[in-house]
Amino acid sequence: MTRLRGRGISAVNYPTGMNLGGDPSQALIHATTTGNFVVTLSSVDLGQGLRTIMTQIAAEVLGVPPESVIIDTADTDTGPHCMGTFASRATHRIGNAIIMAATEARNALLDVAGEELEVAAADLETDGDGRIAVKGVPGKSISVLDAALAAHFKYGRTISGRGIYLKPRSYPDFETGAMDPDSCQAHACTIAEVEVDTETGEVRVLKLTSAYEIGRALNPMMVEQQIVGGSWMGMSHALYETTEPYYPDRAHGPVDFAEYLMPGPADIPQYDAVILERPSASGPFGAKGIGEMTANSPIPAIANAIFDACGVRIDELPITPEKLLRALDAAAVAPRR
Amino acid sequence: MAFAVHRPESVPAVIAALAGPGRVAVSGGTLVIRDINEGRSFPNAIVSLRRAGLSGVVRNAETIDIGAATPIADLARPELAFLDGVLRGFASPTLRNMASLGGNLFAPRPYGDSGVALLALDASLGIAGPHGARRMPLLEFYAAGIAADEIVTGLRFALPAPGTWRWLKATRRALNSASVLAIAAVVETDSAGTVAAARIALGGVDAHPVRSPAAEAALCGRVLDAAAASHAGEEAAAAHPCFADAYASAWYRRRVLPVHMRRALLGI
Amino acid sequence: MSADITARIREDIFAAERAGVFRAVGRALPRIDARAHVSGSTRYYADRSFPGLLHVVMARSERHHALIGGIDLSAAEAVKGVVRILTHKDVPNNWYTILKLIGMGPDEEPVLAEDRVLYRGEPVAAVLAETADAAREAAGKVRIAYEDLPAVLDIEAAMLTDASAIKPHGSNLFIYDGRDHFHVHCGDTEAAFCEVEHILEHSYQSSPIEHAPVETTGAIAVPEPNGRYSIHSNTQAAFFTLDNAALILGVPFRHLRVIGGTVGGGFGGKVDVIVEPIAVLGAMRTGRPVKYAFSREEEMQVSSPRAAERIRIKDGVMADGRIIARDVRILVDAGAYSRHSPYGTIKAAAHMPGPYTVPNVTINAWCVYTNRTPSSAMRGFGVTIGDFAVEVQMDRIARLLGRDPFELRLQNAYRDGEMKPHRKKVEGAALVEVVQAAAERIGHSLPPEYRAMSSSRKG
Amino acid sequence: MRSSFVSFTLNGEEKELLIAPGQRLVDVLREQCGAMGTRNGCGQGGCGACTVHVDAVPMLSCLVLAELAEGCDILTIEGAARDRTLHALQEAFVAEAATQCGFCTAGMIMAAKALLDRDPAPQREAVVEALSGNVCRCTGYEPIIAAVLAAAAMLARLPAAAA
Repeated sequence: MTRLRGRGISAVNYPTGMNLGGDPSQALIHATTTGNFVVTLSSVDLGQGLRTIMTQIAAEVLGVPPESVIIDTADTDTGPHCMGTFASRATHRIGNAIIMAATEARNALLDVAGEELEVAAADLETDGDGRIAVKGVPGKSISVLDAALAAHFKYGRTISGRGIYLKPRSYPDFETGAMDPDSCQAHACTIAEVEVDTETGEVRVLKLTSAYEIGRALNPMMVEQQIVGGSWMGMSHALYETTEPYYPDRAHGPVDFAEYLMPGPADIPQYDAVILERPSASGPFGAKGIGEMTANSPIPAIANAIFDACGVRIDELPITPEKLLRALDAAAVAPRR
Repeated sequence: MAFAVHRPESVPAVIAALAGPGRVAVSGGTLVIRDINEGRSFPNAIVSLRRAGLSGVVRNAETIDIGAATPIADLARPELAFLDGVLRGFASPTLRNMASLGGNLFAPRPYGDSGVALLALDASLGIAGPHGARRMPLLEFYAAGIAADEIVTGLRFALPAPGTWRWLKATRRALNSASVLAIAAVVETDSAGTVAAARIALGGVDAHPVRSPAAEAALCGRVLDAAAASHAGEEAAAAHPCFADAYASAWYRRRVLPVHMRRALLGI
Repeated sequence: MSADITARIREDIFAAERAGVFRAVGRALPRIDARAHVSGSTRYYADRSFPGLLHVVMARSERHHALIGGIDLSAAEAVKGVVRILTHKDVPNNWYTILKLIGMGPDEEPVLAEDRVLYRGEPVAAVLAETADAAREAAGKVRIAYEDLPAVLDIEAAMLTDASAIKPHGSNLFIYDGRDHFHVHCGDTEAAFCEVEHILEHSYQSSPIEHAPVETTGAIAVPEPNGRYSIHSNTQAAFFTLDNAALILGVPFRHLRVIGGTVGGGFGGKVDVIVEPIAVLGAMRTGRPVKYAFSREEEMQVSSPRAAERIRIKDGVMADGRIIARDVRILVDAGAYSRHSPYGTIKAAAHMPGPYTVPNVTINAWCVYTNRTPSSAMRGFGVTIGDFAVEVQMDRIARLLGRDPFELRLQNAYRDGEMKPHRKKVEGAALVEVVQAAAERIGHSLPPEYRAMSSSRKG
Repeated sequence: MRSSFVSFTLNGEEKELLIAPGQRLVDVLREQCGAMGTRNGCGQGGCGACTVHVDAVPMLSCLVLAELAEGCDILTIEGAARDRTLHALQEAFVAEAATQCGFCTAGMIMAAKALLDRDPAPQREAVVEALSGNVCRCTGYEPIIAAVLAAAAMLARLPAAAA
């Protein structure tokens, strides 16, 4: 039995958003009588955690606890327009729309609080725990709940805000290709360690180590979810996945989760990652999109690690045991260059 | 379309319930119900074997009897410990609670690995039908099948002598994976290490699990070492057609058969 | 491992730029939907009951490319429980293209096939029945008469001038503003190739990949008062779905309402607007709620996959490791219809030459039609396969020159202020830093001059 | 063919339901019992999202005929929590960030619960095997494995009665 180990690296960038059609999203925010804030969207949470991130962004700007933020999405009768959840755009576009809406709502909240406390709104600060206080005057404060009640029942004012973010449309120059297709770039470097069974062509991925630069980790736990889940998907793309195993021949297309091969819990490598933050000028608190890119860098890292291990290159995805074994056989016949 | 579900409580009642067009016997349901879910099968009635007394394992003096409707998971027992590898390689634990040993004989390729093990064990089947009960070798079942109004009631085989059992399932992922190749063998060697007798069965090389006379002949009379085992694999690769599916091509199956034969027989 | 992630944020890198005091962002706040997920109380689109719900199962093409001689519905209609079978004649605006909302045309895909089919699995007739079992049985009994046409399954064969054209405009190439491919260039690639020490040219290929969300694509359309229809959907884009469905159905936009937002995995597979128009049409024709959900087999073989791509990269490299010319040819297998592929092809071109500054670059990208399942968006759209090609190519260059692969990337990494081939200035670059941080993480030591490199200055 | 009455216990509650012939258990649980936490992911027995316990044994409810559940004791994700207190597995899935889209989660927890009911202190390999029939496209499995191991540790610290 011959098992050879190898290490490969890759380095990638990934665009946040793709705006060839113009790319807006909106948010509406209003306070309830009791000082909770409803963020109304038509945006879709695919499972990446959009609702949680939008809660954190709204809470940060409003200066209230995340628990008092309610995300209401997605109903086109009530939610303002959103282009959709794709192209690693959601955090960037919707986050910026929420910042705009929340800023307006916060100003309305502070105006009411200022009148109640008989100070200028500009002299107030929020503590993020549900109170609004006069800067430098400990003890002189009002709760967000009381301010919201006063707005509704005493002043007859809304505490609300409207937000939109638009990445304007870019029209490519078809002569030169000049265009402005995206908002910012996130970055990653991945190192794969693999073991190749040279008798069967089977590859086992032992470890995937990555460094990701994503602008701002708005929720580090969810960033890690993307990195771990994406690393797995990248490994899956590299070694297993195809709807047409004999492409371009259409024979034997998989129809179930047995035939459509993906690594199971017994096939996963060790994952490790570090996070870098270089805030983007356009991102909410500097954040860039990380949803898609995490599946990309493992693929060439694994391909390069396989070459490092056994000296043959497979330039066709997925790198199946068959492709690798054919290449190893060919290399055994032809002297290595 | 809607179909009736019968739950007969004896084998004669099962046979009676199966009389008529479009009636299908079901034990675990993992094949038949899936086909119904996907619009490939439109039975008039399902006849469940679950309550027909066809489950269980009985150890006789020389042999083991296993009811056809026995779930794969129920085979995890001390007297069948040699089958642990077969069991662990069989789909997922959840599916093993449902799929039955008898039902697995009807699984289309590349599924049905338990049949590979049973072939190497030289198992025989109990069959029941309108004309009574009979026994048939598993080999014959794969060649000729049974009639639509018959059912498999049980399997019987002799326990292999200690140290003679070999099993390997080559898969694309570690667990819950159909086989690229399945290899089962009972290999008896004399004190000099020479193979005195061998039964070798293969999955992944033909339309259904098969015995490999070519591999058996290549092995008998030789000392069981890496060269002999690989040679047996080469003979098998030349003798069986193999096939392509979503997991592997026929070329790949043939190419790695000698490797896996060696690993199956010698563990290296 | 979730507990210690915050500790693995490298606060020392870009320390000044990332400084800030936050209360809610930057926290590893537990997901607000997690308790609903673990208790089973999360409600996806299908987790609502509607009395009288009808089920759609689609009868599909069994051929790669064929004329339809006729469709015989009689056996299907005879199946007990069948309520109605929709064909192209029922679809108000049968021809559409999903990117018409951003002006990328022409309308070139039928909702239901008319006189021909261009891929195996193309929808032909939609059976509505009282139960899913009845709809499946009836769909299997729709008899379609085919007259086979030559199928084009290989991208490069499809590009040949004598290839049989499967599209009405007479070629198998998507037309960008009068051109049969999308082009980007900077510098003078041809001249640069004459000056380099090494030229490396290699081709890379992928096959189609399925999104495989555990929840398949689906929608339930429900008639509401005042002529409106509610669409409970797992679309990734609620208004995009609403607008496209209204255009196909020829109804005022105000008549449709999309309700969704909670999706069992998307990965780009739920951006095409495929199930909603049929579900609403069924509800319009029967006055009953209608569910149309892909089976797992349909999800795998009929829903649009990540496109197969064939990418050839030709690099001109100097002995010191600088890449001074890169010529990239990208072929995107769109399958039988455009969907989002013309867009993904531009995205693929915009991404080249990867995160490196190469002074002379030529990129030509073709979006090619073949007789296979139309491809569309998937996680990493337009970039994933390009990254594979570029980064394997980088490894080849490092091997050729005997260079450390980290160092070669650091040397060529783009820096702030440099110009990409599509003439956008680089800002916020961080490739240098992630390569340094990754090397450090695995204990790979870099020479001082490489450790000192920075994205914000050259050197 | 007529509908028939089928009785079973669902999450400790006795049910008597009029069931059309040939119905699959997953559909009956979802549509007639309102137990929507059991998800229908493939209908092929391949994804595990519809995993429920039938007489304490995990099964794929998309492949079980409802009429064969007569007299059985069925547990779904809705019955995993007791008195509105989450099961240790459910707590651990939250704490270990083992959910993303959530569609596989109920099936994962039911498969894992069957393991812990039988083997309260499993090794990692046993957890991996127990989950091997359940597909997750989001998480990469590692957080799910970690959650099951964390739940086992949590249960070991609890008094037996509470477990």
